[in-house]
Amino acid sequence: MVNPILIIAITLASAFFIGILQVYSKLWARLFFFLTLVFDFFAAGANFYGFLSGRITEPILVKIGGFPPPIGINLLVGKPEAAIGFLIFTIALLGAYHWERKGFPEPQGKIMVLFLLLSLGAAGITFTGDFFNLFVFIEITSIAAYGLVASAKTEKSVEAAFKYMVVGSISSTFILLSVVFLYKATGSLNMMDIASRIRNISLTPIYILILLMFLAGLLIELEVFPINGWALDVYQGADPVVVAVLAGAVVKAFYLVFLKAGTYLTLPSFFTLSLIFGGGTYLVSQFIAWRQKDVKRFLGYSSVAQLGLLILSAGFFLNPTLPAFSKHLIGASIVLFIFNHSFAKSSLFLLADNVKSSQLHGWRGILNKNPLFKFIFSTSVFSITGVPPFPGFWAKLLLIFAIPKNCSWVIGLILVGALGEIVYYYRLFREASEGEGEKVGTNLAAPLTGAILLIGAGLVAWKMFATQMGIMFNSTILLLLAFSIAIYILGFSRILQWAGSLAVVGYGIYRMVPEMGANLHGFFLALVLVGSALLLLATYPTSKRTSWTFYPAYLVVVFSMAGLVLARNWLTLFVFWELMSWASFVLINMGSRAKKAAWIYAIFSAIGAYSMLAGIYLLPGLSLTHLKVAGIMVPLLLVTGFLVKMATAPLHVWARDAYGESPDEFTPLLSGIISKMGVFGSLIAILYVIGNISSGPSFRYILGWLGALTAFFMTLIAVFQDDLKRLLAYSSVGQVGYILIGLAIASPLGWNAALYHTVNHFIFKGLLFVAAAGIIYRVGTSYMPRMGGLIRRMPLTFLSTLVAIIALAGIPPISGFAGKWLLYSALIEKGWIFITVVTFLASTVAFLYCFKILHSVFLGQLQEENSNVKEVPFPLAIVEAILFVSLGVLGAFPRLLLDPINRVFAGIPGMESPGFHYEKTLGVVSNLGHWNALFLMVFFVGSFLLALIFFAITSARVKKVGQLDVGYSGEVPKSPEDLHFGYGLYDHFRKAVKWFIYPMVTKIWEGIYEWISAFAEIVRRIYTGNVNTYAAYVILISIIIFYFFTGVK
Amino acid sequence: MAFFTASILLILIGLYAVLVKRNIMKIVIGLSLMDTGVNLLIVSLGFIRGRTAPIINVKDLLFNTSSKVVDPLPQALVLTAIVIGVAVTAVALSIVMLMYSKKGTLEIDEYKELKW
Amino acid sequence: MDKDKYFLNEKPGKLTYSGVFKRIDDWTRARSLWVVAYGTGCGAIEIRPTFTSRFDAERLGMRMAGTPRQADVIIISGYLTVKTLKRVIRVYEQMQSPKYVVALGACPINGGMYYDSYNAINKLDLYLPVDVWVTGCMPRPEAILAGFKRLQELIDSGRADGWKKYIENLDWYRENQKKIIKNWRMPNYNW
Amino acid sequence: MVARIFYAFLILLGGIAYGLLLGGISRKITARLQNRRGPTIFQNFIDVWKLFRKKTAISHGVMFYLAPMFRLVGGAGTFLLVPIVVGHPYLSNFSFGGDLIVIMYFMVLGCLGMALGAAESGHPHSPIAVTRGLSLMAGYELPFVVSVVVLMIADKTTTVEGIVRAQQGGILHWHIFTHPFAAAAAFISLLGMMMSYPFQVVMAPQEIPIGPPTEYSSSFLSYMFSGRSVFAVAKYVLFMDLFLGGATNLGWAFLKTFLIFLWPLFITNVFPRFKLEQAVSFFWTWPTLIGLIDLIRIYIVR
Repeated sequence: MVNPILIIAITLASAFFIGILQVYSKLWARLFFFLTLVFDFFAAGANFYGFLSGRITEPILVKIGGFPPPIGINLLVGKPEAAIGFLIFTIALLGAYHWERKGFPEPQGKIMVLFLLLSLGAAGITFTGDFFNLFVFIEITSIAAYGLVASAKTEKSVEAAFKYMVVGSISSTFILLSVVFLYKATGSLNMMDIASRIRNISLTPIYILILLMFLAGLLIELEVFPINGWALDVYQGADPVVVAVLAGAVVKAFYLVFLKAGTYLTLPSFFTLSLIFGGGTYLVSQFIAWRQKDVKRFLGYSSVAQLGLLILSAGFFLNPTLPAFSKHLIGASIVLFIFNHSFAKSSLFLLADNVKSSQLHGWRGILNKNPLFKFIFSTSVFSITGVPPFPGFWAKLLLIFAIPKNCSWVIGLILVGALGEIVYYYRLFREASEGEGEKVGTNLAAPLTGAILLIGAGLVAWKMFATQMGIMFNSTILLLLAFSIAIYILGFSRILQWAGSLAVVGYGIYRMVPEMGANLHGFFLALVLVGSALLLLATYPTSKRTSWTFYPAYLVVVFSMAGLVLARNWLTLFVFWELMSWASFVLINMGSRAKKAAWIYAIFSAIGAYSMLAGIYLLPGLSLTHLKVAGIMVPLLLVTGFLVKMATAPLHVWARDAYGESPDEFTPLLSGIISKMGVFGSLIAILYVIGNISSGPSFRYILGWLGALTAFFMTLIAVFQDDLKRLLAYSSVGQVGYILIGLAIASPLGWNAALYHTVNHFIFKGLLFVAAAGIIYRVGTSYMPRMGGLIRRMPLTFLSTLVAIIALAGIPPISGFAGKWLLYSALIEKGWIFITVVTFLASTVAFLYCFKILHSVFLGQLQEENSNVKEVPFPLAIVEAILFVSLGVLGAFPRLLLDPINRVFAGIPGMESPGFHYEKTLGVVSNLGHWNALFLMVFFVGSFLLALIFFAITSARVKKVGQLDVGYSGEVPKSPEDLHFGYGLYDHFRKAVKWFIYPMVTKIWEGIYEWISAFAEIVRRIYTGNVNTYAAYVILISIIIFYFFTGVK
Repeated sequence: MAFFTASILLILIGLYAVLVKRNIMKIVIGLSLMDTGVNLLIVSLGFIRGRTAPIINVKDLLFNTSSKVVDPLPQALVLTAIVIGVAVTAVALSIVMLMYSKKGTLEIDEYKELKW
Repeated sequence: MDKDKYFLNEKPGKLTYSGVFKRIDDWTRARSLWVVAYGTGCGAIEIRPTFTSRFDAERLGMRMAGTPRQADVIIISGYLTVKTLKRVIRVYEQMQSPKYVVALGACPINGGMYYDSYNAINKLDLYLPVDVWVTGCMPRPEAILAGFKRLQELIDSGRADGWKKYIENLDWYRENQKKIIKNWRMPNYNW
Repeated sequence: MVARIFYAFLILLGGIAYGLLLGGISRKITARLQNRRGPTIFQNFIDVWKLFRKKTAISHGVMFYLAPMFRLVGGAGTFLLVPIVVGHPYLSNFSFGGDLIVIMYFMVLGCLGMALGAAESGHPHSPIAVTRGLSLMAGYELPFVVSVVVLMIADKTTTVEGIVRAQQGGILHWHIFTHPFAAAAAFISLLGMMMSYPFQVVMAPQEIPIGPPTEYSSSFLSYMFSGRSVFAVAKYVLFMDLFLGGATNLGWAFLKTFLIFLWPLFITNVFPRFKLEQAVSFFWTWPTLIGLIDLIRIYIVR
């Protein structure tokens, strides 16, 4: 234990001493400066460790001058104070170290003095147990801060310092006034003493006014909307190190005071105030940052928003009606938030210091040139935006689940704000990863420390809180996730990484075999692991294009999906869901033109995840069993989350570019398996939740319509795509629409159809995307009109694509038909006749793009520039072969898949009988019809071979002619380009359906985005930059607070 | 009460300057005025009519003088507050100097580079 | 243009004509003549009435073919020029055997009224194996139909073997063709 | 089973022959309507034989080579999946292989195969025609599906046998009388299926002379010809089963299919041609709306 007074005193003395020393030797002064900071760091750390390890149990009480508490000035350091103190000096040390590496700013000596004063002031604010002493420390901090902000001596920094000073003076005037009046009213200045005396005092309006004045002063310092203009200016104008310390450390000290004020000065309106100001600040700031072009100011908005969330949490934390467990959760959440924000935001500000321009366009592409920068940046951004397993995620999760159900609108507020946060942070991400940027400064040690601390804290939080929240993790999955990260080490050779990944997935399959197949979870587990293993095989790194982090991220996606389907608890499912979403975001972002797509993907993932989280929050229980819920809200929220991943209209707008532009190696997984997680989720949502609500049937009918409309419109739009992967993307989305219909029917037949189609869609769409990857790799473009005639060069790929297309079109005898047959049977049995018609039409329209793929890519004329392409790489060819053979086998023997599906459903009440049975001649027999797959296969293959043999024997000699030997009105074609019909293949059809393919949903989403950001733009204008106005806001808001909360009516 | 009113008035005058005046120096003066007003208020709070200054020597301690002097604590506080006020004013003025050296004007409207 | 890459550069092989079904084959060939018509100004005009209601060539089993691949007969109606001969040769060679040539009017025979033109082809016989000549300037549809009747008789009796002769004497024909067509910018063999 | 296959083979040959004969008849009738004599009604046999016995043929590649087989097998398969006489040991064909859903999808197989072969030929007309054909299919499929769904819901079965059985017991039980609007929709879409004239956009003689098989010649073409003929018969039989109460013996089958065959034939000879987008729009509006009348009726009555 170190006496806290020592920290303050030594720092103060040292500041004084440095002021003199620097005149003689700058170097010694700096050494002394760092010695002081290191001492502070260790001293504060020792105290904090003492509390953590339990060696210190009682709060440390420092009696200055030996006076016992009510009389003298005391420092009172409990666990929270020690923690914040440690945080302050950690950040200060990091900041100072950053300065040191960068080259200490001039004038060194004065800045060192001010810096020490700032840290000790913040520490004093934290430690003190006396109100007037608090005021003094606030002033020390403020004066040091004014000086430091101005010390950069740029126009912006002095301007910011001046504004800070004016508003800060008003704030300290408030605080001083209220402290003195408090003394007048209670006769004491000691916090604890006042706290005990206040209970005996009747709360007259005047008295409340005094307290409110204190709170108003604090709220100014805590940068609530709209009196935070000064803070934003400081963030924008000051030296980033100063900003990092201010935002990371000093504000946290003020926050602690805010908590203390809430605790000691029992203020009746504290809860309401913190809710209004915290929530308001949080919500507004998350949106007004949308169009901000200056990165530092933009980070400032984010800081302000985070603080708002903290203030909101404080309101709940100090609410006496809160149950103990929730209080515990919120406390933990606050700790995590503070930690998260301090380190992530400081890291970001220090990173910003390394970039020359603070404008958004100045950040363009810098992630691509600076791997370490990228790592730190991603970590910080992920942590702030709440991506698992970083502390920001746990903080948000804990907070949300601690908020009582009668305040559930607060959840909405938090989640909407979080969504706004996603939008602008990933816009920065997008900008920073787009194109080729320039090299940035390498002064990254301090932010790197922050990033590593964040990761560590995330893992610790995971360990500490996951079980408390009821989140259960399968230990094998965790092990496999660890392996996934470890694969990163092999990054010096992509081939090794590939092989290593295969080994890890293989090991995963080996370990997971007992779990597979037996029930719904096991069924999907088998799909995930076996399917991923196959698709992983096809990611064989053919070039250096593959990013170093590709395989780790890929494996994280795979195993988080495995964890997801194994989850027996909604929250576990959610955690893995988020992990999967964000890991796939990382993967999508690797596509060279996918930055915008990744941004949109991030936004929609967040929409889905947050809506799902809100749904889970509203559920009466967390386990995956039948849950009784009232009303339609919960299922709606839950299902929205899953529909986003399935890209069901109208939530599909992310899909086109995310599928189209993500790395070719990854798209098969995205379409083949990740979208199936939405299927899994919807299935369990329908099974456990929607099945139990009174409006369940109509809800499912609407879902069925959504699926049908998705299938129809996506198919229609797919017809007009000229980009191979985008076409497949729309097709994929449309196909998942069929699955949704099957799920929505919720009859045994429907679910059989859905699951059959799930597996089948994985096979053929995985195959198609793998083939597309190979083709794009060989041809160098995904633009179909520039291909053509590739059947001559890639026969195997053509064959497998052909089979996949036949399956996709649902034409017997290939397996795709099974899903169609089951689906239509289920639909007609259910009597959803209009949906049947739409679905049928959709699947007819699908033939159009099926032909387009085959024609534009493989048939027609082989183009000049493609005349030397080769067959796809060997591993891809193997995967293609495996997949297309399995399509054929399933086509002949659908029972191979139907039987396991029946076993899966056997355990579910009401689903025991599959709705069909087998007969020898009729094949699969439902209540309505029958379908003999084996017969059809034998019949087709047999008669085909018969016709072929007959033809080959009897017909004339057939001459294989050249490519341009076509009847062309007697002309000799000059080149393949003259003859190839690739572009505008369906322009005639477009005229017929132009009303249906107007991108209405996209326009609506764009409109929403534009409206919100335009509105935010207007709100942003209140920060006029004029200090008079800022001061006026302060006064105005204070008056409003005083008027509404003093109780004077 | 007169002290009270006067100090409140001083604070309000200062506030007026901060809110309305366009000249940076006048704003700083306004801040100083507010400071002074607050200090005056604090002193007036500790004042009890009919009592003397709380300067106590050993002799007085014997005669229960605590009932004869005004509340000493606000005076002690105000001392600190004055010091702080001076410091703030000093920093403010140096910032104003910096500002002037940058743009050569004291017009507050010229300092709106940071906004939105 | 890379001829070897994009065109089949292989001489057509000789075709034998025998078999059990020879009689039926000839009979059906005679009664199912699918025509691709090469026509210039005056010749093309006579083809239309031949095939429509008034003269109704379809009753003889004839119909127009849209592409040389499916045609049995090519009608050369009217004069040929150096420029168009090239196209006709290519169309003819792209037709599938057995195939027949019907020359219509005076021009293919001896140049007709364009006999002294600088670029009209006077004797079609030198370049393509003509099976039936129909004279006249222009021949009326009745004459055309008579010509086709004659062609049918020839086919039916197995004597219309211009297509065999063409392949057998391809080198000779090609030599003649190349004499006229100086810039032979075609594959060596049209498939 | 062997006997069954043997009879199926015979039936198939009969179907092809009947299809070719109907083709000849249609040429004859068209000619008579145009005041011509026209070819003999056996002209198509002659054509097929001639094409089949051509001495040479060219191929553009594997798909090109296989497509006629696809076409033939697609047509023949559809034909053999539709029962001609329900309950008859042989004339019910292989209807145990699948119900109406299977048939509707199997119908596409031949078209798709031929589309692929045509596309490989590398002739620009082929893909133009194929895309038109597929778009037209998207057009006529909608009214057809509407009416098929009406029948499936009304008879509570998806098998063709079931639908035929539901129409037994008198001429007024035929679906053409019990569900006249659905039948009307289906018969209009039959015009599209048979590519009769207002909807003749695939083999549009004016622009893309013979549509997809531009590069096909000789025996390939004869296969396609046969496949198309038997496919047409399959559709007639299917319509007979769906709307005209099926057949109790071959005689009725011939009569009813012949009647159905006449319907597109007469339409085709008196109409000019739509553009593709007009055809699709037409199918998606009028016949669909007509069919929807019955669909809504079924939905309410059920």
